[in-house]
Amino acid sequence: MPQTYRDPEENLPEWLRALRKRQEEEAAASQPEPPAEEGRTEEPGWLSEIRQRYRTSSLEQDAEAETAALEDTQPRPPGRTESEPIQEPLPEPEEISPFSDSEPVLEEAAPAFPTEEPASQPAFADDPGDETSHPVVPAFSEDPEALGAEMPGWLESLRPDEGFPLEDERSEAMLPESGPLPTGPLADLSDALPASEIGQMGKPPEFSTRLEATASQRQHAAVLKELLQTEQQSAAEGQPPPLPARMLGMIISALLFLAVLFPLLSGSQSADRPEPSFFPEAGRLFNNIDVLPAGAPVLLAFELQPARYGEVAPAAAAVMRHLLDRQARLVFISTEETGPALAERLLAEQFANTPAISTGSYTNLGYLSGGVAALRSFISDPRGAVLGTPEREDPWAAAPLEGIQHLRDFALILVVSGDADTTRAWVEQGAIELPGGLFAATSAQAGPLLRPYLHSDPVTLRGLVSGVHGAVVYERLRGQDGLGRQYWDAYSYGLGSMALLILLGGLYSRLLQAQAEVKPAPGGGSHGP
Amino acid sequence: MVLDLDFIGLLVAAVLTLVVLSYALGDHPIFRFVLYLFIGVSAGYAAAVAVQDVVFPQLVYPILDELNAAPSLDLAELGVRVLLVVMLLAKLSPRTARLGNPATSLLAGVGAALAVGGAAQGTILPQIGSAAGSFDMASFNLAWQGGYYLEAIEVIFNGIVLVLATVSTLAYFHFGAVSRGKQEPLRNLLVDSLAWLGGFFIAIALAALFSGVLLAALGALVERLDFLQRTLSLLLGAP
Amino acid sequence: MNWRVHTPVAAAVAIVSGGLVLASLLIPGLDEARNRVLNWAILLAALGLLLGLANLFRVHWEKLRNRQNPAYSGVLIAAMLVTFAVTLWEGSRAELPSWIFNNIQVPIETSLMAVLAASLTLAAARMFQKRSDRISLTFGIALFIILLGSGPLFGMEIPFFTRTLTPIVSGFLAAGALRGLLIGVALGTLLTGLRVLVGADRPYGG
Amino acid sequence: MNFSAEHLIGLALALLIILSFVGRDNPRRAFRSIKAFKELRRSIELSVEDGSQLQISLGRDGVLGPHSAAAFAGLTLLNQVANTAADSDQPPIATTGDPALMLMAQDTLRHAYQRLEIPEHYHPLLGQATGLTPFSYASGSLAQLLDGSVSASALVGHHAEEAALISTASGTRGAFSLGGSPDLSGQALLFASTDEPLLGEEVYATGAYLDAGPAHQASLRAQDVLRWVIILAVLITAGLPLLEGLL
Repeated sequence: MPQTYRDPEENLPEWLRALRKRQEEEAAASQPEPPAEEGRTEEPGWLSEIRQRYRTSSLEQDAEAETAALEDTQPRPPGRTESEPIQEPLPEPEEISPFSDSEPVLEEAAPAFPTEEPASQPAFADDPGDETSHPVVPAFSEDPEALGAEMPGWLESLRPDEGFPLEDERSEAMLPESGPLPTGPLADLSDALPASEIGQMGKPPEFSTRLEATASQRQHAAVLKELLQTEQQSAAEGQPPPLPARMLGMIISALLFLAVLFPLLSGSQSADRPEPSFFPEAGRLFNNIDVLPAGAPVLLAFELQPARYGEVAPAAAAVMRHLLDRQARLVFISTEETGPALAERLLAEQFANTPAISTGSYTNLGYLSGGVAALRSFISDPRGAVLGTPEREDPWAAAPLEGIQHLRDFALILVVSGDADTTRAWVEQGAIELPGGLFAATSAQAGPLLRPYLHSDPVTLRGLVSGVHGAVVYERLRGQDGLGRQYWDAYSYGLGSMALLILLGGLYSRLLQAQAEVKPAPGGGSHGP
Repeated sequence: MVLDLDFIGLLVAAVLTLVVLSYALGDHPIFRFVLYLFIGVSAGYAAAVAVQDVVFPQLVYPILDELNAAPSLDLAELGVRVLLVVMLLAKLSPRTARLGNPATSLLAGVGAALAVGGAAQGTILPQIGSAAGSFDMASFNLAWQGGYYLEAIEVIFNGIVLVLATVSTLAYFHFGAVSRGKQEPLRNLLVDSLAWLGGFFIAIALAALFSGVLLAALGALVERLDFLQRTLSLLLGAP
Repeated sequence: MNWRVHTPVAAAVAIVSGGLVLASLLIPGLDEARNRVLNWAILLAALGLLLGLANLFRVHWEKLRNRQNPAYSGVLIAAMLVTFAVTLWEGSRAELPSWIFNNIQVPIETSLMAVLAASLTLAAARMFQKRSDRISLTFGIALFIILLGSGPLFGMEIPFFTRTLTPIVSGFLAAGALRGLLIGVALGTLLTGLRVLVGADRPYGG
Repeated sequence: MNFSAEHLIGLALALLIILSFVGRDNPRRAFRSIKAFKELRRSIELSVEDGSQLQISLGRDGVLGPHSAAAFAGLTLLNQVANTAADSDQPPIATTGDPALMLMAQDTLRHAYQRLEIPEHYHPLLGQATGLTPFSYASGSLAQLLDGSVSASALVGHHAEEAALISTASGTRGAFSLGGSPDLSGQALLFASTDEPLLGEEVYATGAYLDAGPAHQASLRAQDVLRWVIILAVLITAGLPLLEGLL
């Protein structure tokens, strides 16, 4: 049986361990002395300084250290360092991108290592195998030379001479057991924690103390916590989170599950249902479908992933049932790999007995790979977009689709989606080609985000049904019961328990927090997900 | 006893559902096992669908057609596609990875262009345009002419709140400030005041969005527990 | 200087292809060229999934070889290869791939989403342990109001919340801020995208 | 005048170019404090010093999705982190659900190692696709967190509800977590479940706040200018019908 909790070192992938080993061997071979003391010839200056900083005590900062710690929440002004005057610029390169950051950065710091590179040979033409011999090839910095050599400005601003809280006499008191750690990564590190906080950190806190801390504690103790966290990680992982926190997680999960299960097991269907008149966006969708002529081609962009299937199915099924009752010709498309399969699943689960479905009188255009790019391509030219099927059939050859040249030739476009983004992508990319806008049946989470589009000018989203709630509204509009009704009571009990649990759980958390503020807490991790 | 594939599938789905839901009570090795199973299955499925729906029709079939002397694409287009694919495959090894940069740069360029176009055309301009409806002037005129002055003022008030929420939210994120040496940088009074107000509106908007995610997850939970309950009923032979 | 020296082809490809696609969105008549470029990108993205598959295989093969939670990595590799082979061979709509999809992938994924109901409830309850600032407090109060009005609680609707207060909070007060957030995110997108299009950002390697 | 997308993009481009040169040496220019970036810096530093591993989660999809720009912001973060921490005991690891983004993350890391003159220490598996779909990507990152091999997570990129699996597990393991996503639903849940959330458009400010270069800072300043242009446009668009109605 594999171990559940392991030491982070132990859990390092083998390739990373091998890398580390190689790194250590090389370091041992080339640097017999500790790097911070000797200063590696290959080590960039900024890294030496970081190492040096954590090994050097400074006695001169208390109040200033606090200020400086706050100061690093902002980037330094563009193109300069606060600590250093602008230095002599390096010679202007012959050709420079207008967006190259070479000027300011080069002004700030001279390269720590030489950047002798071929002046004109394109990297693409270089022998790839030779790439290790080229010292500076930035990934996407604006000026590779400068970035390669300089210490990031924000890091520079934290150097000892600029007031970053360094190790001082408080550090020993803060560290576990008031003594230097004999081994491990914390062996010679320190931190800056105000004396007022020391009492709370007097003994080694548990790994999960972080979440029990107040904002103030967190602000001041962030560094020490990070250090302790790593140091004690393996030990803490072997221990369960504190009982109160574990209990909270378990109680919330158990109560929520029970609240949802109760109406399902009892078969209750008595919960109040929402009044459709309060949801005009659902009414607009209903009205537009209700006037469709028989055989009208309707495009369903089935942008669904399995995670959202269960929740979106009631709303999608309610609208699709209406479409099938109006004898619309359904055409499915999806930019999600799983969209076509989920469309088939919904058809099989809910509409297997409907004549149009059982006889296969619908078209599944399949999956459009390429995200927004593919969508853009499809919207501007549906027929030209790549729509391969394994059988290499031309889906557009079927009689009902013969007349479709443009997207606007569809009588109605419905986006069935689990999130607002895919619906937004359709709305945004189709803003020009679809002046009439489109409709959507989505997850509850997309609802708030799509509302602004319902009122945009020109109107890009004309109607919307979202979540189980939307399904119930639509079913009421149609006077039919469906999945929405089936789930509604459980949903209602789940909603009630969620509101209650958040309120009571929040109060309980505050109580725990208040206790932790009064006396040092042994831990405060959470339990469960 | 003959077990048909559908029935086994139902059992498998029910067991997997139970294992994953049990994670809510705490992590355990069986959950991890299911997690890795899921990663494997979903990766295999996604890659196969992509190959089947895109790579075959866009690349493999045209090459086969070309080899069979029945070209379905012009040679230059096919050549570019093959070249791009070879470049991308060069990314498999660190030694040849740089050869593939043009292929990834094409993706980056196209992605950036679509993002820029979508943001400007699809979001910023329509959302500015939608501000025109902030004040429901039709309702205002109706109320005013009918002597419902309080309602008319309410319409105006609503519009002001709507516009203020948008403006203050935008102002909240204003990044520029004046450096004050060791102290925190300061924004100007107008921006700071608007930003203070914007904080409230942002919190409310985030709460609305968070509730949406909560309700979506609740919907999924209801569906799963309903599925488990129905499966159990089926197994127990209940009607 | 350097981008020209080191990444002339890559940067040029990004700028030209991106510029063309962007221009085609704004200027009519470039549709054909745009669709051609988009199709190349689509092909590359699809092929990328195979590279992703190779990456996953390699990570877990290493783990398997080094007996680092080998059972987990073993099941991942086996599931991945079997699903890939079966789906590719039979087609995604065939019986066996559909069975795997409908009875393994969908239940697990939907259940993970369902688990979020508990974990997000817990996260919301515990948020005040992390932060108790003005925005968090407003968030908590607004969330509670919205939940009370999102439907009937334990079967009973509270009309004051469902019809009055919650629509004001989630529909009216949030609407303006959502518009602001959407515009703000779009602004960030616009500028970040432009940085790539002019070659100032080169996330495609140098 | 009718303000169209061409005008908006042209204005943004012009501002980006002009502000790359104008006013960047003004010592009084700064950006407001954002606590999340401060904590992120600490985490980066500590990963250098204490051997803890920083996981940069770049998101569920990216390059061809509507949120490619956020993925690029995540890559900027990765670049800056790698500049600092590539040489540490446990170098930063990048995870994503988008293979194309994985390739870019690998490129970013590879070049960081080259810059630091330790190209032999680079390994392609430092950039991983932990899954090829959103939830499987989150599951892969979750598994890494549960295994205890990661001590801090920065989620910068397109994340939606699946990110809660990562952020809540981070809380469980006591790992520091920071989150920013262009997906507003994702943002809301990261707000509730991470230690340090990045709100709204702050995710795009990553480069400027981590000193990735003047173009990043110029673009943030351009964003500010455009912000007020848009505010003005909103006020005019909303106010005109009101004035017409009242007059």
